[in-house]
Amino acid sequence: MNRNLRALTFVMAIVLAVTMIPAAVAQAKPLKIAFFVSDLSNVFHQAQFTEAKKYAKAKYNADVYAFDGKSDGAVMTQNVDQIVAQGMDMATLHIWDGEAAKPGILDALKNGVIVTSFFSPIADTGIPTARSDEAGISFDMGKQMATQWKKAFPGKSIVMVQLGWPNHTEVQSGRTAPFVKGVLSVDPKATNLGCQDASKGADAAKQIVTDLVTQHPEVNLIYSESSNLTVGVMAALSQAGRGKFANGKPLTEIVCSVDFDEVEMKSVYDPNSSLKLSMGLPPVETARGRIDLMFDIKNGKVAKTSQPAAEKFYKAYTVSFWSMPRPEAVKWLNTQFGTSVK
Amino acid sequence: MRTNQASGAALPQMSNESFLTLFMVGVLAVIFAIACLVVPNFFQARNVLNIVTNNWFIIILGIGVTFLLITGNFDMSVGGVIALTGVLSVWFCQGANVSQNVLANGLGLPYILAVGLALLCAVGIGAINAFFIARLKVPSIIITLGTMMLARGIAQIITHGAQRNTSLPDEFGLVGTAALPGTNIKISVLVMVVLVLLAFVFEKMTVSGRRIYLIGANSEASRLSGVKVGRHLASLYMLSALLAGITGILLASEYKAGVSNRATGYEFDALVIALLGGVSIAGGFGSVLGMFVGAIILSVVTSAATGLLLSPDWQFTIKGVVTFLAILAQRFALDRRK
Amino acid sequence: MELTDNVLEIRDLVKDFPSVRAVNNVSFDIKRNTVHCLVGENGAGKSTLIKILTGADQRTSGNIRLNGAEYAPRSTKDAKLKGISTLFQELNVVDQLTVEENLSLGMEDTTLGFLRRTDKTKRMVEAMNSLEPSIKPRQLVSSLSVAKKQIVEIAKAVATESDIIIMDEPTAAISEGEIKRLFKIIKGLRERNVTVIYISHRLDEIFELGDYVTVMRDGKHIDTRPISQIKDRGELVKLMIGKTVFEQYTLKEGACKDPILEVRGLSNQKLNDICFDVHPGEIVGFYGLVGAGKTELARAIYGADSYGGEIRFKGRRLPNSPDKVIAAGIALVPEERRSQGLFTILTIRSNVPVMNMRKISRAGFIDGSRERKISQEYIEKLRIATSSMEKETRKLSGGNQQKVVLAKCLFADADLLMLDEPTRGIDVGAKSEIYAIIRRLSEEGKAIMIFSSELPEVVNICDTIYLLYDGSLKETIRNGCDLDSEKILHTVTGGA
Amino acid sequence: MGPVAPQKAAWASKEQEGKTVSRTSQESVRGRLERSNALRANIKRVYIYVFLVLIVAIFSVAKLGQVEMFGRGHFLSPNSIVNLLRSAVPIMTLAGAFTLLMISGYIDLSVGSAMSLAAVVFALMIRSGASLPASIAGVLVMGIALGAINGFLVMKLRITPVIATLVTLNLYKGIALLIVPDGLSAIKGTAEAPMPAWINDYARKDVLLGLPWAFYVALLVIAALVILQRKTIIGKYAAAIGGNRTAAELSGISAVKMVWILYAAVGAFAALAGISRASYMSLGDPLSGDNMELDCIIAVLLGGTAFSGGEGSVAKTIVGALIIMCVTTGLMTVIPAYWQTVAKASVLLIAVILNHLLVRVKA
Repeated sequence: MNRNLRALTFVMAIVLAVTMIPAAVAQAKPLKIAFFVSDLSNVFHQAQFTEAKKYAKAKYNADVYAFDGKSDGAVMTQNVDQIVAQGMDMATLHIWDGEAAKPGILDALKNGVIVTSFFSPIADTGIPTARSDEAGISFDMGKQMATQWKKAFPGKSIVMVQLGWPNHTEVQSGRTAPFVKGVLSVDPKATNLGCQDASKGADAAKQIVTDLVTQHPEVNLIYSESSNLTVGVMAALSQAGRGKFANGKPLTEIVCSVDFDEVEMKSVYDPNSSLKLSMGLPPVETARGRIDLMFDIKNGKVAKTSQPAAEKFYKAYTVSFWSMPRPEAVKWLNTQFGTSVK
Repeated sequence: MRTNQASGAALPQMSNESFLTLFMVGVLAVIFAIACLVVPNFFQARNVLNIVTNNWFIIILGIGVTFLLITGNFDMSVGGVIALTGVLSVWFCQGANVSQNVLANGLGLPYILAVGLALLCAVGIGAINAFFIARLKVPSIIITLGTMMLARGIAQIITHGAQRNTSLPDEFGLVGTAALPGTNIKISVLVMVVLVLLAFVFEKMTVSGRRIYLIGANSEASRLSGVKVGRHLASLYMLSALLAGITGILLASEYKAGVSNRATGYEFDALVIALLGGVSIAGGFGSVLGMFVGAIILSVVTSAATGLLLSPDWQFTIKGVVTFLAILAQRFALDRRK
Repeated sequence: MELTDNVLEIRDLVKDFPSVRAVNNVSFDIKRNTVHCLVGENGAGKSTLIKILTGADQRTSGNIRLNGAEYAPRSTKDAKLKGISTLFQELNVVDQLTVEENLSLGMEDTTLGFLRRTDKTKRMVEAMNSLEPSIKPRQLVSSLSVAKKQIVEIAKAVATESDIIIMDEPTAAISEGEIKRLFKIIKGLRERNVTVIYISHRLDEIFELGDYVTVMRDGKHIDTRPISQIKDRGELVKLMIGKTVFEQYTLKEGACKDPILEVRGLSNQKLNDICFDVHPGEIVGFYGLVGAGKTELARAIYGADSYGGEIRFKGRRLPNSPDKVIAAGIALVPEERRSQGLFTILTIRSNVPVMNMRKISRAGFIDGSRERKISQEYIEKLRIATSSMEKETRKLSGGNQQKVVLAKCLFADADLLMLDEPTRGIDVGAKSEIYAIIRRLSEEGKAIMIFSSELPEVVNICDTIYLLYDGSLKETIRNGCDLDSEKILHTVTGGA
Repeated sequence: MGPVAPQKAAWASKEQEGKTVSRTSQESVRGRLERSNALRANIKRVYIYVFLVLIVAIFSVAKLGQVEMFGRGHFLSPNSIVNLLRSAVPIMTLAGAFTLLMISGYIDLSVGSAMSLAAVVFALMIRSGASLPASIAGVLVMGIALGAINGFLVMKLRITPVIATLVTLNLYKGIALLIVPDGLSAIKGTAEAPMPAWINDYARKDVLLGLPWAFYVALLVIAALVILQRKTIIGKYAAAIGGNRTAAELSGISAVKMVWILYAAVGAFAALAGISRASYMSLGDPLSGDNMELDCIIAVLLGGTAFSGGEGSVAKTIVGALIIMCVTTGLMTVIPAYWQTVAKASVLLIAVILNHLLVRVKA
């Protein structure tokens, strides 16, 4: 016991020694911004964060830190509580369970942190929200696909399926539901097989589509709700001998995706591939918008909180074989992702 | 299944291993029959083929995991190794200084060299496992969970937590997507079939294969009978990592991307199919063939659940329940036999 | 009820194992408040009898009465509750607990589950310290030597308030001083209304300590007598080993060859400066009691344990790892066949060729037909009783299991074969078959080392016998010349 | 055969020499061993604290250029400490009971899933109008049942602990997922069935020094566990079973019963962790306990509990749990998020190596 006590004293001594180290005199400290992303492993969020970091440093001399939610509600909630603990001055949230995070947000507001939300408004906290108009694009894609299918096969009824996150409220309201609405707006009799869970990634998506096209070969409109799932979907289709277009005309199905990127670019404008549309989420625009919104509050242009909460929409794009010419898409991609596609 | 019939002929003297494999084949038949009755369009050649080919990656992993399980050890690092080798193969291959995007730049090595180096790194992870388990005698489950995190962590650092998928040479996507001439069967599936056959031959017909069983049956007796237990375990860990590495290369090639969170949870899937196939951690017991049967069982269940358009929660739970029941059934079947 | 004179009455006790009748119709009484010694060669049935008394094994038939009441314990715990506690041979202390905690383990005084320090613990500590004052109650058991661990265990059994304490070779691993103190305690127990059943191979102890002695041989009860009625050690030894066993050995004459194995100054934690030679065609026996260092010697030569000193085999220094030793031409039949020799869940066919896979394989591939042929050959050669070579070895009887282990070692084509307790727990028929095999091998020119704690076995087949005591070689005997069983027993039981 | 008699004479003299030599060498070896054991024991006693101090020290100076000492955002600022302790509640609760199980030589990989299931059931009960005590009691009973199932599989059916609990890991998680209705990611307030706001009083509301009830409850049960381990027969029997099961059973201890109880206890603690997680988040997330088993193992190993059982300390496990929390939260703004996995893996590997070097004291 005595030895434990001695050990403890030793420990305390070191703690004291450490805390006695004179703090380096702080110079003009840059502002610190907590940049939440639901999952850093997603390309779009990755690019968003990279841009935000660059942009905030250049324009506002602010440091941006990624608060990675790891697709885990609990982590996101804990991250909200970290805003104050880590000494952030501003935070732009991207969380799934607003209700859970509310106490943390109120606490941050109380501590003078500027808090905004991205993607979804948060309960009754009244903080401004920056979001992309995903629902509009999803509806548009559904509508375009249904129209093109009916044009090619007027007699064949539409059977659609979605792959993504069926249990996720925001994906549901921003992607799955409006897409279905868009299809039904063209063909009210279309069958919907529902949203399949591909949250595990490309391999899961591939397996599901392989099984689906074997057991439900009638499927003809497929919404792959994320670019990393799309690779799996297309792989499965090609394995089943599908996934093809005949010179711009559908054969067996039409596929659309989200997060238009360099890889999808090739397929969408390939007249022989059935991947024909993608929701272009612009990381650069979104990241800048999220940063700017916070500084708008700081400069008094936007209220810190308001009822109902202020919402600012960022444009998302329907990248489509039919409605967006290729050069335009190339330009868009190169600006948004810093790529050099020709 | 052919061999099962062979051992079935010698019914009175059937070993527990063949008994269990046969038992699980029976379970498979029952589940398949139920699926055919319940799921529309389930009973067709195309679908049966899917069931076998869908899980090629888990089956390749299962080979190494099965061998180790027979010796009484776990390998939970395989999922991490897949992610790591995939990411490495991409990074090595990406063009050097081609873009201002950090994630688009790599080392610009030729594909073959990139693959070779990535596989070498995979074997390195296996060597870390081997060192801790065979030399320091640390329980395998803990150390391989650690190296799983380590491998995945390195992959995350290289990809900044996301993936690398740009500025890749065309030949990168070749191995993963090419099909056998005249069919839809991918090279990956062929690799799986070849590896399973090789593993079966290795396990049943070679001296090294026999030693896996000896170590599992009685590691002390093996040592006293002149088996170099430590060295053998070490090479099995490296083999398992190599197989995971090959899987990682194939998956990266198929999707033309090195994703840091690829294959999350595959180590559990590989373990589950081995258990379903009657491989026993008590050691000295089980076979690659059994693992294959286990994989098919799980594949049938998954495929049927997709066909029924069940909610993901049900799919997960059904898989959980099936494994639970299968493990219980095996235990009772074996107890009854004694 | 008036307590009877006999605390324990055993009547017609029988215990059958699949291949042997270990206890054969045994009947005798144990008088209250005495020290009752139980003696007999290894395999005489003592251990089985004890196991039945302590509830670790169940009898086949027969009757035991404890204090006049029917006694049939279902478990060790049950036996303890009924008043019989046991001091087992294996070390049954928990290394990670302190001495005090070990003493009270399972008998704690508690309030609502909280441990209390009561007089009971104090008494136990006192009992222990009267045996060995140097052990501190707060010390971790892992820091104690084997002997001191044994003392802790003894103290624990002594401190239990039981009618009967069974002690199975309590002095096998402890020093002289400790033994003296233990005896004092045991003698004190008599006054505390405790009966002690005492098992030991050291006959002096029996004369010093015992009131009564029961002799067993081959599972049968031979005699129970007050010690005072036994003249000397010689008489006891005669009772124990019978008379017939020494006559089979026929003197061998061989040409003097260079030694195949030379051991010089072999020492490690258990062994003390051991030197000897073994020649081709010679059968060498190492005889000693449990704990004398036989197994340790075999394992050191085999490279399974580390050692100091030098071992040369065929003139070359022997490497220190089993695989290389096997490659050099030595094979070992280990002491614990189930845990060290046999792959119990594998078939006979997969067990036999294990030590020499090269012989049944080509380029790393196993030649299945050759494997089967060889397995069949050995099944016939060693007359292993089985319905098929595909039978799992755990389903075989002890004797047949041992034959499989033997087959495994024979197949290794070794020039030197070491056998550690080759016939332990094996019935008489199988025993003589194994002896015949050993003799045949020696005639083929192989060198053979037998490590045994059964004197008849050693005397029966060995040309040279080394006596081991406490890790040291005590004496060398050329069989057929100066054999005196009483003197041998005297030496290995620690007599000077 | 060999000339036996002369050799015997030669041995006699040799024996004398050898004995004296080996005696002294044996003694010096023993002395060295004792000294190294003593050193090892001393290091073992304090290393976990030193480890914690080092980590705290590193994180304290890591951002000195950016933040003031003890200022907002500093690792040792009051807010940061409160936050760290608050988020450490579930892992501390889980790892505490987990230690006892590991001491007895067994493992439970299903703790995380049991915790998730408890969180879901707790949220469901609160939302459907049950009172707080009733919900807590109900969930605890369920937790005990979940643990008892593990105990049954392991102790009665004798399925290897790793495998049995791996299977129940999937099973419990599956049930938790099933309870949550389709289209929702968790049991949370909806328009028709709102979640009472007081649900997060337990794990959020400041009762003392900025910390909520959940923290003090966790502290209390951990204290109880520490006492249980050190002062009661449960702790002692767990160590005895883990150290030498045969010896324990021969001493009349029923290992089956004992370990079964420990499994049930781990279940109960998982339930408690689930309750505080659900209250903290105001919802029941069926994935909230994912990967918790890994953190538990790291904490327990860091705390110096032997892999094979027999020894360990609940108190040190708690320090281990704090170290993990320090690493996860302390690293957040110091290094990029994607370095975290490697950091955690390194901590685990360090724990394993330390464990290897320190736990085995040679006799």
